Amino acid sequence: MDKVVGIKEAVKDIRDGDTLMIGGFMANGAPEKLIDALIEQGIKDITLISTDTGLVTTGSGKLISRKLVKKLYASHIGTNKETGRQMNEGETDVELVPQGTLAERIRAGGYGLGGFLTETGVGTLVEEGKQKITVDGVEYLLETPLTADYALIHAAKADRNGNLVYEGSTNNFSNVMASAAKVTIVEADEVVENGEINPNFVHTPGVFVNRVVDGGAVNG
Amino acid sequence: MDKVVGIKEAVKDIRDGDTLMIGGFMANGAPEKLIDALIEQGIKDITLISTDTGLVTTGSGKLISRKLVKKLYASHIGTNKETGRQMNEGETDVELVPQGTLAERIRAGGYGLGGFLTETGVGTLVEEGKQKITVDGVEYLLETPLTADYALIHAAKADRNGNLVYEGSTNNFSNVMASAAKVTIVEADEVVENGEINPNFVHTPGVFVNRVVDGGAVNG
Amino acid sequence: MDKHELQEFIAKRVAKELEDGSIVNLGIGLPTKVANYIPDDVEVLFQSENGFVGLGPSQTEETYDPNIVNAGGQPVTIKPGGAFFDSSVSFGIIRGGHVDLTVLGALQVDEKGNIANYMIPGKLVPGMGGAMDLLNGAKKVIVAMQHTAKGNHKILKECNLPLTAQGAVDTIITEMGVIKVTAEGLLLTEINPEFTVEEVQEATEAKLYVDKDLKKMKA
Amino acid sequence: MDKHELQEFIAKRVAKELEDGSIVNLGIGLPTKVANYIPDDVEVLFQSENGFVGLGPSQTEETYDPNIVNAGGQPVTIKPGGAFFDSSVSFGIIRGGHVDLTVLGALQVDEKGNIANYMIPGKLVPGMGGAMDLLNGAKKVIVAMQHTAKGNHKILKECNLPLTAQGAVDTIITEMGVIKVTAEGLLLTEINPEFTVEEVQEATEAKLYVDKDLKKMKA
Repeated sequence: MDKVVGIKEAVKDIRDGDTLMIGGFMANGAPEKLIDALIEQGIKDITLISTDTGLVTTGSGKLISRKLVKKLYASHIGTNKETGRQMNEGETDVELVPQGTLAERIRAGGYGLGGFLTETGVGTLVEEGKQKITVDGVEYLLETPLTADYALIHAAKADRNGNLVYEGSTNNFSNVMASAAKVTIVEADEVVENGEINPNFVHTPGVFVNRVVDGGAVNG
Repeated sequence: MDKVVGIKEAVKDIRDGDTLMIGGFMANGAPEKLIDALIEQGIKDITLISTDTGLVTTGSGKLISRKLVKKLYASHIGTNKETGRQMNEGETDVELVPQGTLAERIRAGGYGLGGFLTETGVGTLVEEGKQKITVDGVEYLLETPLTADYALIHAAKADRNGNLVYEGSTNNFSNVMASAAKVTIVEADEVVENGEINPNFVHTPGVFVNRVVDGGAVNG
Repeated sequence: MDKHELQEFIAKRVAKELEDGSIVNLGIGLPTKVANYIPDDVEVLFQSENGFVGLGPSQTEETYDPNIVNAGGQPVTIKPGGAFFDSSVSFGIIRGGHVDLTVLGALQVDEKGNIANYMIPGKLVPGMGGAMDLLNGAKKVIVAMQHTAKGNHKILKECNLPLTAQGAVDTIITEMGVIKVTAEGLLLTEINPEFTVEEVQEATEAKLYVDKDLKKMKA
Repeated sequence: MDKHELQEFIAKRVAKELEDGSIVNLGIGLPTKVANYIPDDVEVLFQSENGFVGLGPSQTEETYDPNIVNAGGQPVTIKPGGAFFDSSVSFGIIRGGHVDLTVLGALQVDEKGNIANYMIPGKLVPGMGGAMDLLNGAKKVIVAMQHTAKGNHKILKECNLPLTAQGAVDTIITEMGVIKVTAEGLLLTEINPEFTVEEVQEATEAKLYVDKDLKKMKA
C-alpha cells in the first residue's frame, strides 16, 4: 500500500465548501506546503477546524488572510488579527472551543464516540446550545464529535504505509486530526520505506493516513 | 524527582479493600513481580480492574486463584477458568465490560472526563443500569469513568522521572491505567537516567507515574 | 469433510472476501485461519485488538520475541510498516470505523443480523473481549462458523442467548453456503454443491431466501 | 515601580508558591516570568499545553530547534527527563488533575473566584485557548496580575465580562498583596508595605476581609 503521491494530486479533489482540519499550533507543525498547494489550486467557503489561525502569513492563517474560510472552529485567534476582524465584522462565523475540548471532540470524531462529558465551559458562553448532564451530582457539558472531509497535517517522517513520526512539539493536533477525516493528507519532511520506522515508536498509525506527500521533494 | 523505590516499599501501603488496576493482556505486559510482592505482603478483598484475568498462574490471574478479589471489572475471563467458577458460584462479583469501553472508561477516569457516549453494548446486557442518550437520532450508552487507588503496570524502560517505554504489544492497558490511579507503580525491566529516553518517544509521560521499581534488580 | 477440513474450507472461502488495501481484524479460532489463504494479488493489513496493525505469521526460532502476542495470546510477529499502540488507540481504530472487515465466530446469528457469541448464562461466560466494539465499529462483519452445532440450529429466527450486538452482521459464511443479511431477511447467495437448498434450509431455523443468481460456493 | 518592575515583583512572589516536585503550567505574559525566580531548593516540572512536560529555558544558538515552541509560540527547550505528546494527552493531563498549579493572568476576577480573561465582546476576542481547561483541571489556580487596569477595578464583586470559568480561582497575587478566595469572600493575607489596607480596598471593588495574621508581602 504505497500512499505516497505528488502534492498537486494530493489536494486536487478538495472542493469549495469542504470541511478541513489543519494541524499546527501557532503554525508550529503546520503543513505549510499543503496549504500553499491548496491556495494555488483555488478553493473557497471552507469550514476550517484548527486550534488557532496561525499568524497572518503562516499555517492555517494563510487561508483566513485570503478570505477562503466561511466557518471556523478554533480555541485561540489572538495571534492572527485578521481572524478577529472577520469575526467582529461578521464576515466569518467563528465558534470558539476550549483547546482541550477541541482536541477531545476531534478524537471523539475519529474514535467513533458519540460525545463526552466535560466540566470545561460550565457557566460560560461555551454552554450555549449544549445539553447538560449530571453524573454523581456533578454537572457536565455534553460535547459532540467533530469530523472533516480532509485533514491536512505535517510530520517529520512517514513511511509508505503512512505511519508517522513527529519531532518536538509539532504533533499537537495532528495525531487526533488524522483519525477524524475521511481523507488524511500528510506533508512529511522525509519519506522512508516500510520497516524503517521502529513499530514501537510510531506516533500516528498508517491506518489513519490516506496520502503522503514528500515535503522534502515537492514536485507536484 | 527520583521515583525509583524498592519493590517492598513500592507496594507496602496497598490495603485490603483497595481498588487496583493491573496491566497486561493475557499476562503479556503484566507486572508479574509487583503482583508477587503484593501477594507476599498479604492483601484481600481487592476490587480488580484488568482486561482479562491472565491465566491461572500468570498476571492478575494470580490474585484470582488466591481468592483475593471481591469485585472484578474485565472484558474477557475465558483464559482463567477459576474466574468463571468464582463468578458462576457467586464468590466474586464480576462486571463484564467491552474491551474498548473498558479502555475508554479508564482513560476518562485519568483524563478528567465525566463519561462518554458509545454505541458499543446498545441492545445487550451491557445496557443494564446505564443512561441512554440520543444524539442526532443515534442511541448511545453513557459510560462513566473508572479510577483506582493504585495502578500496577509493567514497562520495558523507565527513567527516574517515571517516563515509560513499552516494547511490542506489552503496552495494551498500561498507558491508560497509569493516568487513572491515585498512585501508579511501574515495574520496569530497565531503569535509566533522565535524558536517556528520547522525549519524542516516551509512551507514558512521567506525570502519570508515582513509583518505579527496577524489575531487573529487584531487591526489596 | 472432518471438522478440520470443514474449517479450512470455510476459511478459504472467507479469504476471497478480503479486499486489496483493507484493514482486517480476525477473531480467535476459525477466523484466524483466514490469514493462511489470502490471494497473492491482495495485500491486507491485519489489526490485532490488543494493540497493533501489521500482524504477521507466528514466531519461529529466528523471530522469537516474548513481547509480541496476538489477541489470542499467541506469539506472533509484526510486518515491516506495522505499528504498535495502546488499547485506547486500538479500540479508537475499531470503534471509529477504520477497520474495513472483521471476521468472527458465533454461537448464534439471526435473520436481523443479531449475534450472540460471548456467554451462555450460568455455564460458559468467557466475556465479550473486543467483540462488541468490533461488531459495532467495523465497516463489514462476516460471521464464519460451522452451520450447526451438534445438530442444533445456530442461524435462528431470533437469538435466545445474550446478544453481543444488534443488527451487526453483514454476511454469514459456513460450510453449506454464503448468506447475506438483508432488510428482507437472510439471502442465500452461494451454495456448497455438496448440499441442496432444502438441506441448507433444514439446517437453518430462519427462513432463507434464495438469490435468483445463486452461485456455487468455491473455497 | 514601573510596569516592568511591577511585573517582576509579582512574578517573584508567585514563585514562592511553587512546591518541590510539582507540575506547573504558566500562562502567557506575566506568569511566564515566574520561571525565572524558582527557589534553588525547589524542583518543578513545567507543562506546556501545546504538548510537553519539562519546559526549559529559551533557545540559544547552541540549542536552536525549530520544532520546539511553548504555548506562546516562542522557541524553547526541553529538559532531560521531559516528554512530548499530542494535544489530547496534554489536555488529559490538565483536565485529569495532573497539573498541581496553574498561574494565569486575568481581565477580571470576582469574590466568588470567577474569572474572565478571554474576551471583550465586540472588541478583543483572542479566545480561551487552553485557559478554560486549565482553570477547571489544575489542582490550584493563582491569578497573577496588576491590581487595577488604568485605574479601573479588576477585582470585582461580580465579573461583567464573559467568564472563562466559575469559582476556579484560589489565590490572587498582585503588586498590592496576596488575596485568598474563601467561602466567606476575599481574604487579604499579605500586603505590600508600600500600601495601606485602605489603599488596597480602594483599588478593589469587592469587599476585602483582612487576615488577623496579615503578613508583609515579600518578593
